[in-house]
Amino acid sequence: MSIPKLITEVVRTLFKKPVTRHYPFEKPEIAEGFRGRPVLNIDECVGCGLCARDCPTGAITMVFYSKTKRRAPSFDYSKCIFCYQCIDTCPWEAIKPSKEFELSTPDKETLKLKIPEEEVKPIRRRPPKKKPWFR
Amino acid sequence: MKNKLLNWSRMRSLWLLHLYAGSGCNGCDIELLAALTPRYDVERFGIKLVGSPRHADVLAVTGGVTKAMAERLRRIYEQMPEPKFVIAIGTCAMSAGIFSGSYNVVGGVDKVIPVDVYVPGCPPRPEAIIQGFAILMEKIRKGEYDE
Amino acid sequence: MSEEELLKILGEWGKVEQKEPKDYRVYMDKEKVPDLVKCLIEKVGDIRTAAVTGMQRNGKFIVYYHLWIHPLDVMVSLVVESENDHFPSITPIIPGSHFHENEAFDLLGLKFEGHPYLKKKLILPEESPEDYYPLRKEE
Amino acid sequence: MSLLIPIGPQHPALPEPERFIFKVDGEVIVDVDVKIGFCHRGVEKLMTKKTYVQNIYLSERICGICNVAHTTCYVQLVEKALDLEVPERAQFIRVILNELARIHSHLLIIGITGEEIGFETIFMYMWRDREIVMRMIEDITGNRVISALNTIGGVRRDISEEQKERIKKGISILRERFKKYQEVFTEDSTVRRRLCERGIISKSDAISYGAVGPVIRGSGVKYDVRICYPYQAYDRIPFDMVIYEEGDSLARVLVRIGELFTSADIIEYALDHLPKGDIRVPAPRKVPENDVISLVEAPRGELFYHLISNGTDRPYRLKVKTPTFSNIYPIARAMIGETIPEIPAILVSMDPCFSCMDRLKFIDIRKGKVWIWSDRDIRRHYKRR
Repeated sequence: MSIPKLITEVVRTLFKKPVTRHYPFEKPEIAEGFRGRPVLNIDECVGCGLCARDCPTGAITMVFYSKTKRRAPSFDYSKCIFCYQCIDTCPWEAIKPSKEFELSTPDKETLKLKIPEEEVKPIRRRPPKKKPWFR
Repeated sequence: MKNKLLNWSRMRSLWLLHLYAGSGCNGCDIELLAALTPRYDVERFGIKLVGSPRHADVLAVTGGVTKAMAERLRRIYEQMPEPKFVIAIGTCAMSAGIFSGSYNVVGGVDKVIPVDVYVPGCPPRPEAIIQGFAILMEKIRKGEYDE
Repeated sequence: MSEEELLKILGEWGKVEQKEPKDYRVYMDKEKVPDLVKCLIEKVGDIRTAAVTGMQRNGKFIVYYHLWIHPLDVMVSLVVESENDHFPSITPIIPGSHFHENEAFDLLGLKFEGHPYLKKKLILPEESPEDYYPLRKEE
Repeated sequence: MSLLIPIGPQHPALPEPERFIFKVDGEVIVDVDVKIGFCHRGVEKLMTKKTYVQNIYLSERICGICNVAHTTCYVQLVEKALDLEVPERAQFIRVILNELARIHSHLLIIGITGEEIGFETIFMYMWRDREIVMRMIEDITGNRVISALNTIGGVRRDISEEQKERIKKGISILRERFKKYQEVFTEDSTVRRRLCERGIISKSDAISYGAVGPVIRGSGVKYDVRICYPYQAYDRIPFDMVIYEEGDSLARVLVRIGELFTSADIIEYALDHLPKGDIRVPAPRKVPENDVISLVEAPRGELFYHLISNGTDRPYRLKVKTPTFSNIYPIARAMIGETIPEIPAILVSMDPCFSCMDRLKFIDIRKGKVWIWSDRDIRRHYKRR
């Protein structure tokens, strides 16, 4: 590049807004459909176990609740790769997307999410909301 | 008082050593690199990339640990001067993620060396990485570490 | 040279099957592979090795040499089957096959005869045992 | 007298490990020995243990930078084996995403090329502009790097009208920037001096050594999977192959810059001609016995998948051949006869992606963009001889 061009480039850059985003002090720009933490809505869940079957990393395991005599998925976010295959698979739409991405923690155990016994209700039988993509 | 001053100065100048620990795609690495380039610019917090473990305060590990790597990772960790911190970036570094179960993979970084902060995400956004550093800095400010 | 003429040449060496447009499989004897490749280079032109797939099936070893023939822009896969793990190498004819064959040797233990620098531990870590072939099926 | 110089496993150009052993005579390299495989993760074995649905996400993580090419190749392979017709709209969306990923990957590597030749400003500029592409990818897929958009039978998300407008706006900004970069790489004398006539690969060598992608096109061979073996919607989109005859490092960089423009054209054309309709069809979980290959033009070159299925829901054998695996040999040959300081620039002109190549990673104590002259390694090598 020639010198006059360089000088114009430098001068123009001086008056531009900085490109740096001051993240913790500024709100981050997150796209509408960002794939954050998948969240389970236990009231919708029927405990079929399809999500656990399709999860590529084994982040979802089915846990048996003896009080209500049913199974419910438990999420381990330390294994989750945020691929949303579980949301894609769930015919009852019980797993919901979220935009939550600030999950950093000093303790890995806090990322293991098991639904507590008292929140688990017996299964309400009803037809699935959508047809499965994989037969 | 002296401790407080020491912690404060330590917190404001974390020197970073970026390492691959074996298995993983390079997604986390390019996101960590993106955190260092103009848009996110972690140098605002005094975080700087260095080339040698002997100069580093923080070891940023991406990817799960493979069998061949475990010993080398431990050796690098031992070469770092005290106090030292480890930050595991990405799901692979936490639990080997999708590569767990492979014949060549040991598992997450915490199977080999102690980890201070975990950053989940596959790959984590640069913002999530910055938040991980913020947690680490908070930890140092409070003096919650061994000398 | 047209595609029909290429098929004619290939037909002399083994059974030809068309999978897709510009994608052919040739089922043939393993001993003839280097001769066929030499013949193709002479008659058609430069060849690039796209990949070498090795696999084990029903106790037999199968190797696919995927070759891309430059002047015709056609992908030809030579399929050879063998009871033992010895196969002819095409590296002396096409130098670019070096890594592809070496990878198959490292992971599956296929011995490519005539390969000038076949070496173990090209891909596997140096600490792994000598006769360890991760892609072999346990039977 | 010749001296052995081991470089790596922390290799000189990118922060990814590879080991080159150079035999030098004074300053000139006379022989190169490569030890690859520091990134071997055993993906091919792992693929046979997981189901076809799970393997989409595994193939995506073979390489983070070319993840779109990997999933496109994988789902295309399974669709071929299933004999499944994908909706038109899904094919166009795949093309758009593939080209966005190509822009992001090319910007990344051109930036690193700039850094390797000592032009750090261009590196920072490139990475600043890369954020625009990352933003667009995040907009349509939901993640900055790993897209997870492709699935067997179509794509998982649609492109809305607003997103279309945003992509078009971003592309027009980027096109202006591309022009500036083209100017830098064609006119700047420093760049020319470091890249011109370095690491020459002749046309016939490029074919017989097995080069792919920008490396083979930089040597004047007309081979681009998008044109030679059209996949998805590429046969309905007009565009030209970028070819340079010189075969040196600069030609390879200029091929990439030229492809930035064609990618921008392809995206605009595909957005204008985006057909209406479904984006996805249901797919069976089990794949009948079949034997198929699938080719995709990844940013780095031809990506090759070969599937042998046996009627179950898991592959029997899945072979992955990545572009860097093909390119490492021609580049190693091209270094012979060059001097030591040119090594990083030539290596980077190939766009090495070792994560792609070996599927296993490895590190050493020595990290960063320094290159290594370890006495211990030299001594060890002398002992062995």
